[in-house]
Amino acid sequence: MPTTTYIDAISEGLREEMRRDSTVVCLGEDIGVYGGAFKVTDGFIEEFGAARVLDTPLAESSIVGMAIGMALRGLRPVAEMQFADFISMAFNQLVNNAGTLHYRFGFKVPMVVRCPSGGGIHGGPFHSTNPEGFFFHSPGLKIVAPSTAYDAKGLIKGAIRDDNPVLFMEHKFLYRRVRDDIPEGDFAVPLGQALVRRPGKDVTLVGYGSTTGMSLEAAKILAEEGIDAEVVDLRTLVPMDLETVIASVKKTNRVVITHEDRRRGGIGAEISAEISENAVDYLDAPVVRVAALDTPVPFSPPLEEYFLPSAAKIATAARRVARY
Amino acid sequence: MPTTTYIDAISEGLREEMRRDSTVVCLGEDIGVYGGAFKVTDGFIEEFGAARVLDTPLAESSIVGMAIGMALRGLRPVAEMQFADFISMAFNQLVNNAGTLHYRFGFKVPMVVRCPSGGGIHGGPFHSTNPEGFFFHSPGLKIVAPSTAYDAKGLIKGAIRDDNPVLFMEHKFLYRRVRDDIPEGDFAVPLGQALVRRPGKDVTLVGYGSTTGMSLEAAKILAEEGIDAEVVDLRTLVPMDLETVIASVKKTNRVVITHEDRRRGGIGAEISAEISENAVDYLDAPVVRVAALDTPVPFSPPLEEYFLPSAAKIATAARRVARY
Amino acid sequence: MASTTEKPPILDIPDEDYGDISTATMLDLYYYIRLAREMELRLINLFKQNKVVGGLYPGYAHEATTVGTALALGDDDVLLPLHRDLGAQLARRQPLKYIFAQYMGKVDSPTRGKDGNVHLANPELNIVGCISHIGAMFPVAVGISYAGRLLGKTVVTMTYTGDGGTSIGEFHEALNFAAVLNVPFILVVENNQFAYSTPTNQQYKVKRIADRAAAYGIAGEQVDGNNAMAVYAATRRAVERGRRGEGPTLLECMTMRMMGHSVHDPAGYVPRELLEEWKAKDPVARIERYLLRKRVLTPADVKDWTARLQREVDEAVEFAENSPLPQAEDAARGVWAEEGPAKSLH
Amino acid sequence: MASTTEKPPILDIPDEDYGDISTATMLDLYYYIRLAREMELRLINLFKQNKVVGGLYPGYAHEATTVGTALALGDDDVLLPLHRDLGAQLARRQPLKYIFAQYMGKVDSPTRGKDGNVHLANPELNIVGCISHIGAMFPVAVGISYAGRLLGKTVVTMTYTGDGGTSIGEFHEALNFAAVLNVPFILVVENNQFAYSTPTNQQYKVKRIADRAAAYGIAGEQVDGNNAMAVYAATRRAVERGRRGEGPTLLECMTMRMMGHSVHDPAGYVPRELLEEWKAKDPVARIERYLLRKRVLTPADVKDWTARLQREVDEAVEFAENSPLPQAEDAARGVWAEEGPAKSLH
Ligand SMILES: Cc1ncc(C[n+]2csc(CCOP(=O)(O)OP(=O)(O)O)c2C)c(N)n1
Ligand SMILES: Cc1ncc(C[n+]2csc(CCOP(=O)(O)OP(=O)(O)O)c2C)c(N)n1
Ligand SMILES: [Mg+2]
Ligand SMILES: [Mg+2]
Repeated sequence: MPTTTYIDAISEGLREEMRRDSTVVCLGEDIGVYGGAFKVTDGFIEEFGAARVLDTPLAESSIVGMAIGMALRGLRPVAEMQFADFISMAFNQLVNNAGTLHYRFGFKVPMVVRCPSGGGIHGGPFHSTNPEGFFFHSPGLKIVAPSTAYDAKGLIKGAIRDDNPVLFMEHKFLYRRVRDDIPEGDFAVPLGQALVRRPGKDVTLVGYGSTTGMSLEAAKILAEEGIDAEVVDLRTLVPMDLETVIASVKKTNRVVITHEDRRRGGIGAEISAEISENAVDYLDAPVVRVAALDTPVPFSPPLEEYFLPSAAKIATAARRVARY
Repeated sequence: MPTTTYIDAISEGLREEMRRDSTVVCLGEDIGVYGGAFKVTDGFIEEFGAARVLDTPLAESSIVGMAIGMALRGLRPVAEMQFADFISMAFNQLVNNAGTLHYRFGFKVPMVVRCPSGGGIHGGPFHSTNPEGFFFHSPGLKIVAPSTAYDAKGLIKGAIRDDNPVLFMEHKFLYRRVRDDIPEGDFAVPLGQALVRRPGKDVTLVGYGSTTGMSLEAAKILAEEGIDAEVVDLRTLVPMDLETVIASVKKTNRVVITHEDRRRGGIGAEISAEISENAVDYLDAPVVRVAALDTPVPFSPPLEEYFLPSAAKIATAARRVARY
Repeated sequence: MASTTEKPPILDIPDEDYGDISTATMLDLYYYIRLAREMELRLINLFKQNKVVGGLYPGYAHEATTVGTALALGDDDVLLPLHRDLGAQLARRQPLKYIFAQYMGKVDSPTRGKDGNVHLANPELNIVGCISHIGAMFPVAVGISYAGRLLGKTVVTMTYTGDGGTSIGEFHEALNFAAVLNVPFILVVENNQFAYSTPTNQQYKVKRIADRAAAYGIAGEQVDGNNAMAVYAATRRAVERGRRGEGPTLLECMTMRMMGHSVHDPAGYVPRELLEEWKAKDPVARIERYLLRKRVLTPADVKDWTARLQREVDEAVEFAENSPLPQAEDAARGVWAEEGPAKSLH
Repeated sequence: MASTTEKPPILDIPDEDYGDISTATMLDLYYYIRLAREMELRLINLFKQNKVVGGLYPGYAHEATTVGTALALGDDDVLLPLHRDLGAQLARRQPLKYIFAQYMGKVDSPTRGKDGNVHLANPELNIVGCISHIGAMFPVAVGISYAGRLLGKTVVTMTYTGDGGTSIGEFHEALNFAAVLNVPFILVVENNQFAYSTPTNQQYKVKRIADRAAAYGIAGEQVDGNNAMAVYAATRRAVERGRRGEGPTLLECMTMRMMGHSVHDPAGYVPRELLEEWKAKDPVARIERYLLRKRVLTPADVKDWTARLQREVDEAVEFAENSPLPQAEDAARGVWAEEGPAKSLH
């Protein structure tokens, strides 16, 4: 069994960056003495001290605001949202402040906001959301969403080294369920590159984060039925590697777009629109999306299951498209 | 010349609702004694008193939070954002509180948030935005965006009478540039109904708010070139009348989607995705979007003009599609 | 009142003047405090049996504060409890069975399984459930009180925050709005000395949170949050101020979180001595000793009550266990008021 | 210090002890205050000529506050001015020509036409421009100071708010963060008695905003904001406190908005008498009379200065008028740091 979990990969990447570069600094609620609600920064305060692993009062807008200030003055802050859901408190700071400072004044704002996100853990409406869709619509914010432990490590490093504000969507359901053997030594995954996780010729399944694993599972089911699915993992959502997506669609002529974030106005809509604008003549079937319902994330297990995408739902959509 | 401006239509609609129903109450910054930054509530405090036309301290999150409380306790509050841009301060209250109270607890939350929005007035990055794309992605919030004075009056009334939280996007550029002859007597435009503003057979131009007028202008230009454009005005963005849109696309087989909000992850992406999922076989050309750039709204006139959609840009897109 | 942390520990409720508190009220305090305690302990048990869905944030040892505050409200007043305030829900007569059903994600909870644990409302009882985002309910409470004024009714609203939650901007905004509008709004600070793992000296540098009332020109009071009589009396004063048109109150109740932030949290960061000091001040034992001393209760009563409470809890758990899980498709329904029921406070 | 509204109007800068303020500093105060005044008047003129793009929010009669505070900072300190603080920008040596170019949307402004009016930064001068959303810069300023500490440097940061802006949650959050972290952060409240049309009694019920400092356990001071000497002295005290490691200061400068909120606003809601009372306290006339009285200036100097200032303003306006508008396509560039320049504070 591979040795490094997705969550440990984030910890390792973060720790290595803090060792490598003394301007990398963490801040957030309960990240110091406690090591974070999910223990991503466990042991950090002992190694790096309380000034670089800063336990803040409870106020996300000011955590992000402080991070902006730190970034302006020569640091590379990594702010933790205890749950991704609470980033809504910092919406204004991110959208209007962090995202515009370079365009308006030429400042670089090298900061990362870590967002433990996603459902499947019965966290209810406010501990389960995927807020990337909101920020995707906003200029000046990069967004990454790893689906593997390797990418979790490589992308946290890539995000920290980037000179722009980056939202790092780490999926709670994957934390301890996804593992990789991670090579020794320093590596960073560059932002903005999608990856074909499984080549195939009949239908493209494009997603990110939690739906990449679901798509690979769906591809297995589909293979047994004679449908050869290509799985594209976006990895970075802004800037998006549309070339890889569109190349795949031009090859398979059929596409299912997936994400765990809600459907209406989600990132899937943009991908679909880009395909329709740039590859409509290659399409042999409707462009179909599999995403969460347009409701709050319900709490009770049967409701949440109905709400969320799944391998089975992706397979169903792929069948519809493949047999169209 | 028609007599009632878009902005006066909003005032009239609001005033009539306050007369009709004593539970309708306005609140916001400088709406009372001053009558609002744009004078929409001019004279209201004299007619309805300071308790029903409430000048609040400067804090949008609490203005919206208060409105939620008022709505829960039997009023129909209409909160004014001084500029739509400042709704970012109330993002959490709207997305997580107002939008979920019915789903979770069965409460009705009859409230309206008025958002003077849009560019073209050289307001710069923070007095020119169209924030509807952010809220479009969120469950439980209705959104309306009138393009005519008639609709401005009818939709503010429809919004006030609705039992859900409604964001009312009133476009500042249209305030005094758009006029209608408005019939006497009470009327409300029901939420959720799009309108074909101009029938045509060659290409559908679908938009809302400021791009409806641009599309009608583009249609005129196109008509001279022998292209017969159908103009669909969405009027309500959530819930969206996709039937009307798709019926039009099935007729014309070509579509240009327009909005003044930014392109990436905007409402146009969702419309495009719905068309691709439900009418792909009817498409004879790529689905094209005309929207603002994915940047902050720049201040200087040549930059802002380049940033914004226009009748000319819509006509160019329509030609591309029509001649595909 | 003096901070309890400054004085030597008071192991019993002192014989101070709590104003005119009836025997019936004292018994209500006792009943709901004990019920809250029994319920919490059972919830923890159910959690260990994997019958609780999601997290569990015990309000254990906060019962004097949660019950003492909520009992001081009238029926037309509105309660907006936070994540450690199941005691307040009970005092407001939220049926115990609903609470267990809610924690198990069952269809017979007021949210029909759509929301979990403490996010519990009850429109009929004028209870509004919180969202998780701390601070969000403060201005909502102000709006409810203000609506009361426009509708010709004095509606006192009461909501809660922990010590940590006072750092959020809406603490300031809402207190300031309430002060300017002079509405009957009570913000109860349950100061249990930690925000998750963060001690108060890393949260604020002011001595008492209650002193922040001066920054708004409103009434502020600090009270021993483990003394149910004192909490009730202070809340009643606040309610009466509100009814007299004297505006909002910031009421700080000093207590101690005796368990982890959630059941998952072993809370190794809390000094042992602190826990021992506060164990001696347990609110359940204190009200019981007080009522025995005052002969409001006899030892025999206590025994009867214990049996009765056990029965109530057993019945409620049985109800919850027998309640079905919701239908999966129900997830897609209920976003819009048109779908019903479209309830209001009253 | 006492509120200026409580005392009979002080028509001149009193002969109090302002500490050790050098003649050079007094002349700097005078120069930048007058420059700010001349600039504002010219901007209003240009606005009437339709040469100003967008809105104009005069800082007229706020010059003693904006200049007096900003001049007390060192070069390594960081300034984050708000919408009435062009005086602070000037005192920080933001070139006048950039300000005019900015207001005209020209390419030779530091934002190259991308942002407008007061949203002006200058990384070389350690100036961060604000966003319009009031409150947003407060925690940013705290973060800059905190970064200084980690980098082994004391970086005092100073930002501003009006009286109205103190109602925003981040006022509370940032002061609390700064208090807990004990960073050298100065929040200047320009209390000009109105937030747009809203008078202070509809914004807050506390007597002085400076008293809110007590709610954070930090230093607070109220000062006559039209007395440049007093403002400068108080700010220097705050800066020194910060450098000594004594944390943040809330500094309230009492002044009066003598024009409308913006040039569009006739401000009929402001009582006439209030304007007359404050007209007598005009900050420019007061510093001038003070320096004449102290023989730091002679009447002949004043005349020379007037000519010099006119020349400076004329040259800056000429620069701005001659600067081209930006290239339309530039709108699409510059969102990402990769596109350059990617500057930092230092
Ligand atoms: C805005 C926001 N940020 C973070 C959280 C996560 N969180 C839940 S409870 C808690 C600690 C709260 O501490 P306190 O206010 O003292 O209440 P206590 O739990 O001690 O009763 C945190 C950080 C949250 N619910 N809301
Ligand atoms: C969050 C936010 N809400 C509303 C506004 C619109 N606005 C700009 S200035 C202003 C009044 C500010 O008053 P005050 O803080 O007293 O400053 P002054 O203008 O008097 O200097 C308002 C409401 C804003 N800029 N930001
Ligand atoms: Mg606490
Ligand atoms: Mg003011």
